Amino acid sequence: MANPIGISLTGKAHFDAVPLFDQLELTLKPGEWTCLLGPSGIGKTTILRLIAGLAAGVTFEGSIDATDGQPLSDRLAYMAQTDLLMPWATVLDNVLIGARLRGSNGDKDKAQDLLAKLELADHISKKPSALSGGQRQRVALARTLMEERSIVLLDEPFSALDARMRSEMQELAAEWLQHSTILLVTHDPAEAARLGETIYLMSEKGLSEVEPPASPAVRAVDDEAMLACQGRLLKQLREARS
Amino acid sequence: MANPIGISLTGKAHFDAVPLFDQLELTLKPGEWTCLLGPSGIGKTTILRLIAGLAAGVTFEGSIDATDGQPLSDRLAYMAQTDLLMPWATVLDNVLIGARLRGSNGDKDKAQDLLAKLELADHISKKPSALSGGQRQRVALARTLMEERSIVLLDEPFSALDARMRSEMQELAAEWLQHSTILLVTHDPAEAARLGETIYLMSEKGLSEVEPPASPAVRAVDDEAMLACQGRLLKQLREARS
Amino acid sequence: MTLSKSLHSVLRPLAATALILAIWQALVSFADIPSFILPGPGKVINTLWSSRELIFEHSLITAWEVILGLVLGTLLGGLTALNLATSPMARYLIKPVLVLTQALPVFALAPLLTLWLGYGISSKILMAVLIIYFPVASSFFDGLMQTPKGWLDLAHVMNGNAKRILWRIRMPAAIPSFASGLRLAAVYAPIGAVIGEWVGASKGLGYLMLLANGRAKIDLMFAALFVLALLTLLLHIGVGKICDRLIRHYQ
Amino acid sequence: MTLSKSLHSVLRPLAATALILAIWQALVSFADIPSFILPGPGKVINTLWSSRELIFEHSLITAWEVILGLVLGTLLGGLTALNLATSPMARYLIKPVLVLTQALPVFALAPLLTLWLGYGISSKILMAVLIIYFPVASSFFDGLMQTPKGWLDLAHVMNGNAKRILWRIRMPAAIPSFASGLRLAAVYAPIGAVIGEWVGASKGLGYLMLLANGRAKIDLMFAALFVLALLTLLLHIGVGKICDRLIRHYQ
Amino acid sequence: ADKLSLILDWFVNPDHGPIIVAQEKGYFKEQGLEVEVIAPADPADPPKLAAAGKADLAVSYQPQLHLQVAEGLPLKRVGTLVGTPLNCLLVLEDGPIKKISDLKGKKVGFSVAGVEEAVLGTMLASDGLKMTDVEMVNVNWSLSPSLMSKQVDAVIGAFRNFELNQMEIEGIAGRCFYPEAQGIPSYDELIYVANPEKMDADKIKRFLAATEKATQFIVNYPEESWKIFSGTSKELQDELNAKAWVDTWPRFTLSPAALDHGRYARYEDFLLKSGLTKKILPVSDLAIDLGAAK
Ligand SMILES: Nc1ncnc2c1ncn2[C@@H]1O[C@H](COP(=O)(O)OP(=O)(O)OP(=O)(O)O)[C@@H](O)[C@H]1O
Ligand SMILES: Nc1ncnc2c1ncn2[C@@H]1O[C@H](COP(=O)(O)OP(=O)(O)OP(=O)(O)O)[C@@H](O)[C@H]1O
Ligand SMILES: [Mg+2]
Ligand SMILES: [Mg+2]
Repeated sequence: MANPIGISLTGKAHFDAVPLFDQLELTLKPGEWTCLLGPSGIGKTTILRLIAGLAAGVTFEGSIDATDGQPLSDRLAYMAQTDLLMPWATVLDNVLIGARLRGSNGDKDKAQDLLAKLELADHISKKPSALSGGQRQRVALARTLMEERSIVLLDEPFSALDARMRSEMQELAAEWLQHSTILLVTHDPAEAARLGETIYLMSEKGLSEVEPPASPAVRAVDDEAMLACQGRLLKQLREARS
Repeated sequence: MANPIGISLTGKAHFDAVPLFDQLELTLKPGEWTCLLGPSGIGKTTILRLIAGLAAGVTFEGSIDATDGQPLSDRLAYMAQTDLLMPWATVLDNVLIGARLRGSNGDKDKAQDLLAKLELADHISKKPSALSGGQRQRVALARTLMEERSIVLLDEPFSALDARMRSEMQELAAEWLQHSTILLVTHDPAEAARLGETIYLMSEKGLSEVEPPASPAVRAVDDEAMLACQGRLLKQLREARS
Repeated sequence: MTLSKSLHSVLRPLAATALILAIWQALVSFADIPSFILPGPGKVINTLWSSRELIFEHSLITAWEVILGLVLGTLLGGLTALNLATSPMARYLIKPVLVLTQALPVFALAPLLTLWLGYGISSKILMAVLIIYFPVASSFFDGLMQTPKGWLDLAHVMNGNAKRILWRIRMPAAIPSFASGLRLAAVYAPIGAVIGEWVGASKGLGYLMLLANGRAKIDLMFAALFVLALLTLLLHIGVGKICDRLIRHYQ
Repeated sequence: MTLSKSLHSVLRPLAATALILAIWQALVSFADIPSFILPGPGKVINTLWSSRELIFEHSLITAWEVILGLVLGTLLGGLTALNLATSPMARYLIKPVLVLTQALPVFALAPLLTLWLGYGISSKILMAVLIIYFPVASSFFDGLMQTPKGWLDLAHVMNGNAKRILWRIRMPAAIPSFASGLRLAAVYAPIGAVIGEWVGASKGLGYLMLLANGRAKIDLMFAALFVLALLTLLLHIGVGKICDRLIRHYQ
Repeated sequence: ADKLSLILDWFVNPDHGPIIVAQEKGYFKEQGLEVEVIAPADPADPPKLAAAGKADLAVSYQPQLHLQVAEGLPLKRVGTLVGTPLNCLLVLEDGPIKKISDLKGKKVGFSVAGVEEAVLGTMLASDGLKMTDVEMVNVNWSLSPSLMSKQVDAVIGAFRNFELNQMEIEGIAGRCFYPEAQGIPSYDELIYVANPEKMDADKIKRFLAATEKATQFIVNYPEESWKIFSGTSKELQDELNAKAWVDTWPRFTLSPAALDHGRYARYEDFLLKSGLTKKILPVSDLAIDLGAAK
């Protein structure tokens, strides 16, 4: 992977006549975790899709640039809010689909390793229909991690996981993506407080930056600064109506 | 709605050669919230589907009975882990689908009321494809609540919602379902601690009952007993490997 | 519709027609095909012009049969599929009979049809309908039998009754399959009408073609064929548009 | 397969055949149809038995053409759909030409085909293939154009190349549509082969039927038709089973 | 041996007696010919394919030949197979049509073939009717069934050696009005045609010689000939073909190569009068006597 890239997005967006968000500015610092927190329906997914070059239906007036001025495509990985697994392919094939679509065979050993770390070792040759909701989400996560891209966009990647699994997966992702620039969309203040090096709170009024905990990410599950930050976020979130 | 009904499930289940859970016993007390907590992939959804009479693929040896000895069908409502909205129908039509499938027109005013309470008033005539993930989940919840059945099975109904919305929706559901018997599957200890009148923890070793907080459900977000219970659950959950 | 879009929808059939004419001319010029087997486009267009009234008159009849056949066939096909989808008994017994109707060559059916219906328009329409309805019925039926399981589970828990589940869930979910069948049917409709005319007719493009073929007027036959082809293309494009809209509406 | 299941799969075509015979007999008995238009099943089965060698010999030829036509037609249809799905240019220009092939009546094509291919089996197979491939191509193409958007988005972000997206995502996702087309094609295959035989043949059920119909025995024609119908039914059931398995495999 | 390909007008039937018998008795071989006989499904195809050089010879009909040559097909009659008309206007024996004028206001079925409307028009005129006095219906594939089931009152285009027998077998007697008796010039029903530029006259002469010999054999031994003919294929062994054979063999031309110029000139005249052609062609454009030409 090359040097990490930063991204800045400025602009406003609307659906036909309905405005979605007014002029805002969002910056992803190179090689860091940026968390985007906000109430349901505020436009988090839309922002992610705009960066990924996917948003259809929405009209965006503004610009999305990488710090190195190069185009973003082929340096992105994107994990959507739904798992988007292919029902006809095994778990392993689903995880390797990116490489396969680009014409290589993909690194099977690495994928198996990763799946084992995601506690899916027993399910490697199952079809997605024989997986539980949380297992499907982890397969989608594995697929995204296998891409090894410099910019990784994650849309609520841990929402279907239980507390233990969630914190383990957060640690795993942080380790795996050390050299990437990450935008994490989440509705969980604890998650933002634990992983965020920059934290944005999106509300009807726009985007506001929240001071992240002083301690370095990934914070321990009982880190004091983190718990304080989580409390702050929770309070602000309660106030932000969508 | 008639008098609330209790349900008891005893038995074991396996997929072809792979055992899922060994002999266990789960009781839903009439008119109460029972929470089923457990790590991802342990079998929570499967139990729910067994009660709903849906589980395919799994072989269940045992029995599922209502306390009044009557069959369960036509007294159940079920909210699955995925939203299962019909893309061709508006939000309102999606919410009324149950009534429509049974041959009546459905109570439009009530549905609109409910949707407003779920903060979806602006989206009533949208198609699901124009909704955010959390909005879709709330529509699915509304559809389930509109069924007004004596037994309600909820599979992670709040997983895509932010903290504020989640606690509001929990309160709304509790109020709406006062007279129903509810089984809530969740991976969130806070949720179980807040709503549960009976709390089951499912782990590889089987089902264990956890003492619910002494205070009556729905507990306040800062209820002491609840926070203590949440801590206990979190700890047990961390220990329970799937 | 924007200007470029409407321009586009005019250009498309034009480009296709041009290509077809080019292939045709190339065949005639380079493959050394005598003109009494395949006359060149120039000659045919000439005949088309000089016999325009005759051809137009017969085309109207065929066009009318096509439209009637397509509408009736689609309706009948749709109803058939709905019936088969709801009743296992019907699947068991009636489906094979429907399959059979597709195995019968015209000349086996023709005497029977005319015996019952006479030589009027009804025997032609019936013949056309017989050809058109099957793709609709078959595709739509396949779609109805493949409703995503989750929705059926939901409907089951909701104690939906079978008819309403069909109407509210299985049918809308099968719209793409229905559209696929309809698209096919649109292509078969004109030849269906022509075959209907072979059952016994004194009007229509099919009659004109047979007549021209018998009288060794190959130019006239190909001129009629050209009109039939044009009719088929237009119908294909038109029905395609309707289907696209239908699918977009049902996502 | 359990006993009851295998019993079931034997009973099904039997029940259907019985129903068809019953309808047939009822038609003859009550609708007052003269036997030179529709002979009763008894008479036909008699002829079937007395001419069994003749019919069997011709059936073998037709069965062979059906299988060859179905395999080639499915391949050709599949490839056509894949091509159309990847290239907007092909959609723009080639699709209309394919649609056209379905608008051409046999008698217009027959002289051309025999001019090029002679009176051997190839002109017959080509004619059959022409009829069979279109439902496959059309349905499969429709399926390929309706890949769920989410997967395409994913593939786009992954910088997949178009060919591999087709192969790994659009194709598997279109399997139900492909199966639907194949099911239709299986029903058309026997009549396709019969029509192919009209291009000029001295063997096969189509030849036998035309011959019998023209100036000889209606009984023989219906006996041949009966065999053709049976062939169609068997093929329909067989291909249906394959399709079900295919869909189950691709969910 | 020289190869010669022949496309029949239709599937093999008793009309093709001399060809099959010549083949079976080895007369072609005697002439140093190896004849490939091809049966098409559509009678309109063979002349086209012969004109295109896809076959050396085709069996066709004289009335069709006039139209085809007028439309520019490079074709000429080189020999005759059946030298009398076979076509007739067929009605039910005990039906209401006793004479042609009874057809006023009735339905007449026809199988689209080209000249039949003209033939019918002339026949009607011979009894004082006009074309507009009857309703013409194209019954395509079912001439005698449509008549027997009384869908139409008469059909034109039936072959007297077949349809009459077919109806007899079904137990419904039919009756023919003969065109040549109602003002239509007599003509050769079945002829051999070839592309005059591409044909090999010598091979064709030898072919005609072989069929001439076969015809003489048939006339001498009609029953044995039937056995030879029907022995070639199971499809031919039935009552209808046996009856048709009896009605057909006397109609085979005894001198297939001979050309009656007058017949072709008269028919050309008839077609012009009926409006089916626009100008008279010389007989030399239509037919050739290979024996006379060098
Ligand atoms: N095609 C559309 N037309 C109109 N409005 C749309 C359309 N698509 C999305 N929206 C609206 O845009 C808003 C933002 O959607 P988005 O998916 O970005 O929300 P989100 O912040 O990701 O929410 P969640 O946390 O629930 O996933 C929502 O209110 C949604 O209803
Ligand atoms: N058809 C099947 N064949 C084999 N195993 C299956 C099949 N379906 C589900 N399973 C397995 O059964 C287990 C239980 O699945 P279930 O969906 O009940 O889990 P869950 O507790 O709801 O998990 P989650 O919290 O992730 O939704 C999982 O490990 C899953 O892999
Ligand atoms: Mg979202
Ligand atoms: Mg689950």
